[in-house]
Amino acid sequence: MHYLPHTPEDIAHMLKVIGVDSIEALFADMPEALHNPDINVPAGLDEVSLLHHLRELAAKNQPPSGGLLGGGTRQHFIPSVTPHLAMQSEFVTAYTPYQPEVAQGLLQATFEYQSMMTELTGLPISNASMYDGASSVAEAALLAVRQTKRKRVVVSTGVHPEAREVMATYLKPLDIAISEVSLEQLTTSIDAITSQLGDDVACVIVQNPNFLGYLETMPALADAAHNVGALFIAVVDPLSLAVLTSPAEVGADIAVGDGQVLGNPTNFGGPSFGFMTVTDALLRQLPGRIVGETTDVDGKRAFVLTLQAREQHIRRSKAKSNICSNHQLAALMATVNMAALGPQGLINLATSSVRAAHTLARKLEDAGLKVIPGTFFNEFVVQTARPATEVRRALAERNIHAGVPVPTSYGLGDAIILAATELTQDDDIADLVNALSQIEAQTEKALQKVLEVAHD
Amino acid sequence: MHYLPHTPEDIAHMLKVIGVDSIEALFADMPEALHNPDINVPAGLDEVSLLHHLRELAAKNQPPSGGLLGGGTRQHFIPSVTPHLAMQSEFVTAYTPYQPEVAQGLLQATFEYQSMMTELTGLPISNASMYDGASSVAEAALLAVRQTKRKRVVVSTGVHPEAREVMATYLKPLDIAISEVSLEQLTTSIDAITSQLGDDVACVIVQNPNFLGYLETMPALADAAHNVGALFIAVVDPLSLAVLTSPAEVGADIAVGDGQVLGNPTNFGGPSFGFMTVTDALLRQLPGRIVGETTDVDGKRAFVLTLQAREQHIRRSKAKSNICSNHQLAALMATVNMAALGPQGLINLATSSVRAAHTLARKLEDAGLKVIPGTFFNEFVVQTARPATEVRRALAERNIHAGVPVPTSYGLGDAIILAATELTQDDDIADLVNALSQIEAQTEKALQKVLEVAHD
Amino acid sequence: MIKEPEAPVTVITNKQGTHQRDADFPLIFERAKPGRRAAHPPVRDGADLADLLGEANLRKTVPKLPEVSELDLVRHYTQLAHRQMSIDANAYFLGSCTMKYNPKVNEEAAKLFADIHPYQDPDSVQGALELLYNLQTYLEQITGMDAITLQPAAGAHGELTGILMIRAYHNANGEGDTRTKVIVPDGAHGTNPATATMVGYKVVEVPTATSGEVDINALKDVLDESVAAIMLTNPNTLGIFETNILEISRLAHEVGAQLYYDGANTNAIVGRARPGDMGFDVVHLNLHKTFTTPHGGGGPGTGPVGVKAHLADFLPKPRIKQEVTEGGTRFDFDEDIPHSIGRMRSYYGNFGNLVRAYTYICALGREGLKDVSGMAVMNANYLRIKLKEAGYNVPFDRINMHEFVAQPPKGLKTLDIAKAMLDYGVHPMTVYFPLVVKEAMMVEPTETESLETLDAYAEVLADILKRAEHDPDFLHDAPFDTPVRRLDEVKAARQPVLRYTNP
Amino acid sequence: MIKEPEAPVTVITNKQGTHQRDADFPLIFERAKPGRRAAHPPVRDGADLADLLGEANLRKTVPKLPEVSELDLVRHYTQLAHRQMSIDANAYFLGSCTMKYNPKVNEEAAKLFADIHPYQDPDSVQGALELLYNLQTYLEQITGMDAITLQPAAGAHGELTGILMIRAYHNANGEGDTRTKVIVPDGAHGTNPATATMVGYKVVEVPTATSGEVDINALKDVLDESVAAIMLTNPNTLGIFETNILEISRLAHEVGAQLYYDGANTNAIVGRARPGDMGFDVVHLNLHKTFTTPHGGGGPGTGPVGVKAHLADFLPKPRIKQEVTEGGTRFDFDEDIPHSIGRMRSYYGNFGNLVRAYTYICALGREGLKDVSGMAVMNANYLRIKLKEAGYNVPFDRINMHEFVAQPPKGLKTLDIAKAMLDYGVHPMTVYFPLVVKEAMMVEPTETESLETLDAYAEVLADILKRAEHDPDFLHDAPFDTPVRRLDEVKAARQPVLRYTNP
Ligand SMILES: Cc1ncc(COP(=O)(O)O)c(C=O)c1O
Ligand SMILES: Cc1ncc(COP(=O)(O)O)c(C=O)c1O
Repeated sequence: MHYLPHTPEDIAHMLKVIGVDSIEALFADMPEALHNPDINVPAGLDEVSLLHHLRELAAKNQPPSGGLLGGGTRQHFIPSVTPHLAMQSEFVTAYTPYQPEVAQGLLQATFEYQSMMTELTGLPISNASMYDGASSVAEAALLAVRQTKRKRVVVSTGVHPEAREVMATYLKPLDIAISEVSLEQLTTSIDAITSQLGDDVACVIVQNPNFLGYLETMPALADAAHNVGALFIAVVDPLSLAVLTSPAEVGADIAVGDGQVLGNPTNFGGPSFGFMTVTDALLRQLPGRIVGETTDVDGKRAFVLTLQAREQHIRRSKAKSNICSNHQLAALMATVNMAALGPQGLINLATSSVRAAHTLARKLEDAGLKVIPGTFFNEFVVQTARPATEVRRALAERNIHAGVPVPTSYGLGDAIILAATELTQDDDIADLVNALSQIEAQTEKALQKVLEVAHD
Repeated sequence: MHYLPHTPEDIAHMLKVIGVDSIEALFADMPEALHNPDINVPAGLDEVSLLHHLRELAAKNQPPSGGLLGGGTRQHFIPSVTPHLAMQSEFVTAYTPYQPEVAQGLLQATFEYQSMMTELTGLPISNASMYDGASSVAEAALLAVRQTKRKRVVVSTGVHPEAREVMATYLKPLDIAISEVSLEQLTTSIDAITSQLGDDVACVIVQNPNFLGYLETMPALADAAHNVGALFIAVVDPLSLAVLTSPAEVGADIAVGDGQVLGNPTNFGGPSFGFMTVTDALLRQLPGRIVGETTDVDGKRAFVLTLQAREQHIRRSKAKSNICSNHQLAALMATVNMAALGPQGLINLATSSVRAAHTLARKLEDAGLKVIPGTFFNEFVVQTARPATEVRRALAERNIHAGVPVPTSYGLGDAIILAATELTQDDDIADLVNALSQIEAQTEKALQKVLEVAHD
Repeated sequence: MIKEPEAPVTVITNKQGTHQRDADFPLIFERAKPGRRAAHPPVRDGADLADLLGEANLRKTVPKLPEVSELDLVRHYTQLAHRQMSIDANAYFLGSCTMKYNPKVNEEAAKLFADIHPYQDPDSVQGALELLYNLQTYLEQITGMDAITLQPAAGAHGELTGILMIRAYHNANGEGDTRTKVIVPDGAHGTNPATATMVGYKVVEVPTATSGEVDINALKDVLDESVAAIMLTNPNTLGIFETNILEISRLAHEVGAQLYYDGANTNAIVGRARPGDMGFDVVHLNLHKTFTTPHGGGGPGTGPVGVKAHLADFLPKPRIKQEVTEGGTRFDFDEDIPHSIGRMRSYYGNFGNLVRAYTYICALGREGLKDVSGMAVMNANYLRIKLKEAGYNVPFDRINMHEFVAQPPKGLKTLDIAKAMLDYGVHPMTVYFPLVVKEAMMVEPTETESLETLDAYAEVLADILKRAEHDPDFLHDAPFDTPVRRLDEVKAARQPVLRYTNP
Repeated sequence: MIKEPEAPVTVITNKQGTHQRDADFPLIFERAKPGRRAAHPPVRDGADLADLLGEANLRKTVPKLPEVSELDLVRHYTQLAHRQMSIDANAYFLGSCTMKYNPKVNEEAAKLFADIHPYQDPDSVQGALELLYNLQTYLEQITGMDAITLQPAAGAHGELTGILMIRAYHNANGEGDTRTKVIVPDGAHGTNPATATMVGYKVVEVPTATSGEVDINALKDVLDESVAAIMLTNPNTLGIFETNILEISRLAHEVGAQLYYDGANTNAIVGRARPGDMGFDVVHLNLHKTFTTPHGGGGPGTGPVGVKAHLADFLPKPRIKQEVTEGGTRFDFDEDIPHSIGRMRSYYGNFGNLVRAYTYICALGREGLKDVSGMAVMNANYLRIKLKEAGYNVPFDRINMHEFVAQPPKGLKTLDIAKAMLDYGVHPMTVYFPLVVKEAMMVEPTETESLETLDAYAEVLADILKRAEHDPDFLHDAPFDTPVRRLDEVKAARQPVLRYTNP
C-alpha cells in the first residue's frame, strides 16, 4: 500500500511545469554511483496482510497483568477518557507549537502540564518534558555542573542503574567525575554520602523511593549537599508524590523522574517522558522547552514558547542542551490523566499500590519467603534460592510476570524486586505467593539432592 | 462510578435557589406509592472492575475470522482510517442536525451519503438512512401501498426470511395481503410471480443476490411487475452493486437493503443501517429524513434537512412513517468507507469475494460435497448429511465459524449457506473443506452403522 | 474554532473558479480525482467476473464514487467534524433528547464485542447472550415490567412494537374490531400519533389542562370500550409529572384499554419510580437517552420494550433465555413465543448499543441510577429559575422534572433567540415543541452538566435579551460567526437538490 | 471552525467576572471545583499510610491538581483540540520537519504492543524482539550501514549518540586528545553544534558557497588531523544535494575524521540513495519524519543511529540479537558490546514509535519507499516554480530535493507573510531557518500532498502579496480570525509566568 495522491496525469503535468522529463532527472545532482542501491527490504503489503503480520508478532508476546513488575515502569489504571482526549489527531499530528496563534491547544495543555508538575514536586519551574527519566537525571547533573561550575557529581546507587549508566555516558566526555555511593543494605547512608562531599561537588543525586523500592531520608541528605554548596537532585516517582513529602519540602533544588506512571502504557519501556522541575534560581539553566503566559494584541490571555535563548535553535553551540523534540504527547497523556483522576484519584492510586505491596510482602513472609524488611513504597526485594532471571522465567512459565532481577552490584545475592499497584487483585497476590513458594521449594529440593550427592 | 459534577455545596446552593430543602422534595408530585421501588440491580463498579467484567463476558465469545458467515451480514475489510474518521466525537455525540448553521458536518456528510447511494443504485433519490435492511423492506412495501393505493404485496421467498417476517409484522394490522412466491430450487420463477400478479398488486419484491446467494433475472421480473402497474422493489447487497447491474438498470422503482457490508463491523447483527433509494416520482412518499442543498444569507452553499412535511414531527398521525431516529452514524461509517475505498476498492472487494466463494465451491465439489449448482455471487448452498445446526456446531468445535442454516421452508433438506469475502484466505478455504469433509464422512459412517444395525 | 483551510478548498471548488475568501466548503466528490485511493484492500486473482456471473448480470459503468488519497480523506472529515456542534464540545440542552454525557468507557466496551456474527453457533457467543440476558433482567427491574424485548432499533420502533402487541392482545380477546382508537395528549411527541396510524388506529387527541397535565375530564369524555390504548409520556413533554397517573391507569383499565408509556423522559425518574408501578402495561425506553448510548447525529438509537405478564405472549421473537442444566448455565434464543407479533427487525436489535447501555448500568448500579434522576431534576429546576430571572416566561411555572418549557418575552421569536445562541458556542434548546406552548423553548440540561455551565447558559440567554434591547436587528441577523449563516430553507424544499451530480 | 463555548467559559473565568464575548479561554484549573472527579479507580482498603510509611515521609498538603467532572474534562480538551492546527486538518509544509501524513494503521499497530513491560522475561516478548530485530535490519538496508541502534529518543539524541561513538573511536585510537573539533556548515540545524558542544568538541563553522552547497575550499582550509568529525545534512537545509559528497568523504577520511549524517532530510533520498554509500560513518534517522511516527506536538520522536563496522563496537547497549538454535530462532538482548559508549536512555528506545515505523516500512516495501522520495522531490520542485510565479524570490534557484528556501519580495517580512497565512487555514512554512538566507521561508510539502493542495498553497501566497499591495497594513495586523492574535512575546520573556497559581 502507499499514501500517494499522484495520478499519472498529475505527474506528467508537474514534471512539465518543472521542466524535466522524468523523476530520475530530479536526482541528477546525485553522483551516478549512488543511484539504485539494492535495498533488501520486503515488498509492500496491503492493509489486511499488514495487520495480519503484526497480530502474529503481537501474539508472540504475553502482556503481564496485575501490576507486579516495577523497576521504573509500572502498569497503572488509565481511564478510557485519557487516551480518547490526549490522542485526538489535532494533538497527535501537530508539530512543536512555533506559531502560537494556531497552537493554543498544545501550548495551553503544556502550560497546564507545567503547573501540575510544579504542584506535585513543589518546585516552581517546570520545562515542557524531556525524553525519559534516565536522560533527565543526566541533564540535571549537567545543569548542576553549569550552575556550580564544579565538576564532580555524587550519586547514590539507590538511583536506577540505567539512569546512572545514562548519566555516565553523558558526563564522561566532559571529564565530570562521578562518585557512586553504595547503599548500605537498602538505603543511602548519610555518612557514606558526607564522606564523599567537598567543595568540588556540583550535586548530590538520590532517588526516593530508591530503585529497590525503599524510602530514603531525603531531608538529611539534602542538608548534607547544601552544606558543601552542592545542589540536591531528587529523582522521584511522580505518582508517589501524591502522598510522599515533595522534593521541595525535603529541600531539593531539582526534581527529575520518569512520567510513565502518570498515565502512559508500559509500552515495553517507551515512549514515556522525563520531567524536570527546579527552583527559581535555576530557571535560566533549565534545558528544553518552556511555555509561558502572555497576552495577544487584543489583550486576550495566550500561551507561547518562551525563554528560548537557552535552546539550540537560538544559541546553537552555546545552548544549555541539544534537545529539540521532547516527549510532549506522552506528557499530554499525563496531563489529561491527572486532570481525570484529580488529587484524590492520584492519592487513591498511590495508597492502593502501597497497601497492595505491603499485603503481598506480608503474605510472602507468612509463606516463609525472604522479604528484606524496611520501609518500602510499592516495590520491595525478595531474596531467592535461584538466580533472579531463572525465577522470573519460572514465574513466566506459570504466566505470572513478575520479578525484576536485582543487579549483583547491590550485594544482595540472588534477589528480585516485586511491585504492586491498584491493579493488583487479591488473587494476583495469592497466585504469586503460591508460585514463588513452589519455585523456591523445588530449588531447595534440588539443592538437597546436590548436597546428598556430594555426601556419598 | 458516576458522571455527576455536583459537589455537596453545589447541591445545597441549587436547592436553596429552587426553594426546596431536599432532592426528595422535587419529586413531591409523584404519588407516595411510587417512591423508593426496590430495584434489583447490582451495585455500581469502578472502571477497572467494570472492564474486567466485560472482558470476561467477551472472552466467552469466539469471533469468527475468514468471512465464511453470510446471510445478510458479512465480515469485510474496514480500513483503519474509516472508524478513526467516522467515530470522531463531534459526530458521535451530536443529535439530529436540526440547527443547520452548526451541523454542516453531519448534514454535508449525509448529503454525500445520499449521493453515494444514488450512484450505487442508480436511483436518483435517497433518504438519510433507516434502521436496517429488514425494516427498510417493510417501509418500501408500505410506500408502494401508499403510492398505488393497492393492498396486496407479492414477494419472492428469495428475500431474506427475516425481512419477510418483519414486513409481515408491519403489514398485518393494515390488512395488506402478502403473496409469497416460493423459489423454484434456487431462484424466482417469472411464471410463478406472474401467476400471482393482478391490478390489486402494489409491488413485487425480489432480492438479488437472493438469500441463498444466487442471482435473479431482475429485468424480466421488473417488467412483469410494471405490466400490472405494480412497483418493482429490488432488495440488494450494496457492495454487490460495485459490479452487478444496478436496480435502476434492471428497472426497479425502489431499492432497499442493509448497509452493514459497506463498512460496519458485524456487531452480532447490529447496529448497521438500512438504505432506501427511489425514483423521482416517489420522492414525496419517501419515509425518513432527507438532506438537501441550499444557500445561506451570504450565498454560501449549505445543507439542511428538507421536505420534512413527510415526517412525524410535522405531520404527526399523517406522516409517511413514524421513524424519527435513524441510523446516521452507521451510514457515516459507510460514507467514509466508500470514500476511502473508492469505486476501484469496492470493485476489488466484490470481485475478490466472488472469486473466493467460487474457489471455495469448486474445492468443496472436488472434495465430493454437495454444492447446489447455479449462478451465485459470494454465497451459495451446500447440502449436508446432518442437520445444518449440527454441522455449524461441529465446525465451531473446530473453531471454524461458518454455515448459516437454510430454513426447511426452502425444501432443500439439510443445507447450509457458505460465504466468502476478500478476507477469506486460501487456508480458510482449505480448513473449511477438510472440516466439512470430515464431518460429512463421520455422518456417513454413523448412518452406515444405523443401517447395519437395522439389517441384523 | 480554527478556520478550516480555505484556499486548499476554494481553488478546487468554488463556482467562479477563482480564489475567494468565503468559498464553499467542498464535497468529498469535489476533492476527488480518478485514480486516487485511500484504502488498500487485498485483491484475489482469479477468473473473470463475466465468466463467473454472466456478462448480462454485470454493471456496465463504474459507480462515480469519490477517489481521494488517504490524507485528503482525513482532512475532509476532520474539517467536517470541526463544522459540527456536539455534546463533547458544547452545552447542548435539547429538551426531550436527554443530551447527557456519553461515557468513553462505553465505547471501549463495545469494541470488545464488535466482531461476532449474528449467525454463528450460539455456544460460540455465550458471553454476548449472557450480556443480553442480564440486560433484559436489569431493564425489567428498572421499568417494573415482567418481560423485555431488546429488538427495537429506536424509540419510535419501540412504540410500533408496543402498539402492535396491544393490537394483538385485543385481537386475541376478540376485541380487535371494536377497539379502533388510540388516545394521545396534544403535547405528545409526533411519533406517538404516527405510530398509532401505522398500526391502523384512529388517533384521538386530548388537551392539556392549565396545570400542564392531561385534562382528565376531557380524557374521561373520550375514554370508552372503543379505545385500544392511551399513550402517555410521564413526566410529559412539558416536563411535568402526571399526578393523576394512578387514576388514569384505573380509568383506562376499567374500559379495557391498555396504557402505553413513552419512555423518552425516563431520565426524570430512573431509579426512583417505575412505569410498571404506575400501571402502565407497555413501556419503551430510549437507550440513547437515559442510558447514554450516543445519538450519533440522529442514530442508531435503541428502544427496548417492556410489558406486563398478560402481554408477554405477544412479544417479538426471538428473546434471550437462560437454561440452567447440570452442565451449568447456558444461554440461547427463545423462538417459542406463542402469539408473537413476529419480528421487528433482523437479528437481535442494536447489539452494539445494548453493550453500551449494559456497561452504563453496571457502572452506576442501583444507587447511581437514582442519583441520575435526582440531579437531572435538580438541574432543570435550577435552570428554570435562572431563566425566569433572565426575563424569560415559564407558562407552567411549578416544580418540574428533568426539563421545562419557557418562552421568550413578548414580541421576540424563539427562532431568533436560538440563532443568537449559536454565536456563543452554545447549542439551542428544542424549539417549537411541544406544540401546546407558543414559541416553546424546551430545555433539558441533564444531570451531567455542572452548576457553572448552567449559570453560563442562563447568562447567555440573559445577554441575548440585553443586546436585543439595544440593537433589535442583531437578533434577526444572527448568527454571524458560524460556518454558514441562516439558510434558505424554502429554496431547499422548492427546488430540491438531494445529491451531488458531476458538473 | 465552530466557536468554542464562550459563556460557559467566560462566566467562570474571565477576570472582570462578567460575561463578555471575547473572554479568555479557561485553564483546566479554572474549570475545577473541589470534590469533583472524572475517573474512578479501584480503591484498596488497608492500613493507614502513616503506619506503613511513617508519618514523617508523608506529604502534609494535598497537591492542588484540578478536580473536574468527566464531561467538563472532555469539553475542555476537545475544545483545546479545536484551537490547534495539525496535519490532519491543515496544509502544514514545515521545512526540515517532514510533516507528511501519519497513517492511522500505525496507531492500530502500536496498540497491539502497548501493554508489555520492559523487564518481563525475554521469552515472553519474542514478538516484540523479533519486530525490533527486523527493524534493525531494514534500517541497515535503507541507510547502507552495518549496524543500527534503536535506542535514541529523537534526532538530537541520535546526534549525541553518534558523536559520542566517534569520540570513543578516536579515544580507542589514541587520538582522543588531539581531535578536538567538529565541523558543521553554517546552514546546519542548531542541534548539530549543540551536540558537538555536549561531547566537549569545539565547533568550527564552514560557510555555504553560492551554489548553496558547502564551500569545499573553506572546508579544506579547516580540515586537518585536529578534526574529529564533519556533520552534514544531505540534502542540506537549503534542500540542495551536496554534489561533492564523495570528495568530501574522501577528504574527511584522508585526515582521519569521521563523517556524520544528520538524517532529518532522508525523505529526499529514501529508497534511492544511501548515506552509507556516500561515505558516511554514522547516520541518524528521524523516524518521526521520514517514517511517519507522529510529531505529537513536539515529540516523542525517535532517532535510531547506524554505523559502519569500525564503529559497531562502540554502540550503546543493549542491541537486539537473533539466536538460531536447533529449537528454532530466538531473540534476546545483546549486552555484550566490547567498547560500548554505554546507555543513551532507559530500556530499548521509544518502542511504541518503533512499531509505527516498522508498520510503515512493511506497508510500503522497497518500491514504495523509492516512490516516497520521488514524489516528495517532485512536489517540492513544483511548488518552488509556483512560488516564483507568485512573486517570491528563490535565492538558490536550481533543481532542489524535498524542500527549498524562498524569500518574500523586497520590503516584506517573512513573519508578516506567515501570520497572514493563518487566516487562510494554512500553516506557515518554517521561517528564519536556515540562517544563511535572510527572511528565509523554508518549504517542505512532502509526498502525501496532492497537486490541488500545492496549487492552493501557492494561491494563498499569491493572494497575500496581492492584498499587501492594495492594503499594506493588513500584513502587519494579520492574523484576524485565529483563536488568539499576535502575541506579546517580549512580555512572556520579561515577566515569565510559567504556571497557574491559585488566585
Ligand atoms: C417524547 C419522545 N417520544 C418518542 C421519541 C422517538 O424516539 P426515537 O427518536 O428514538 O425514535 C422521542 C425522540 O426524540 C421523544 O422525545
Ligand atoms: C536538520 C535537522 N537536524 C536535527 C533535528 C533534530 O531532530 P529532533 O527534533 O528529532 O531532535 C531536526 C529537527 O527539526 C532537523 O530539522
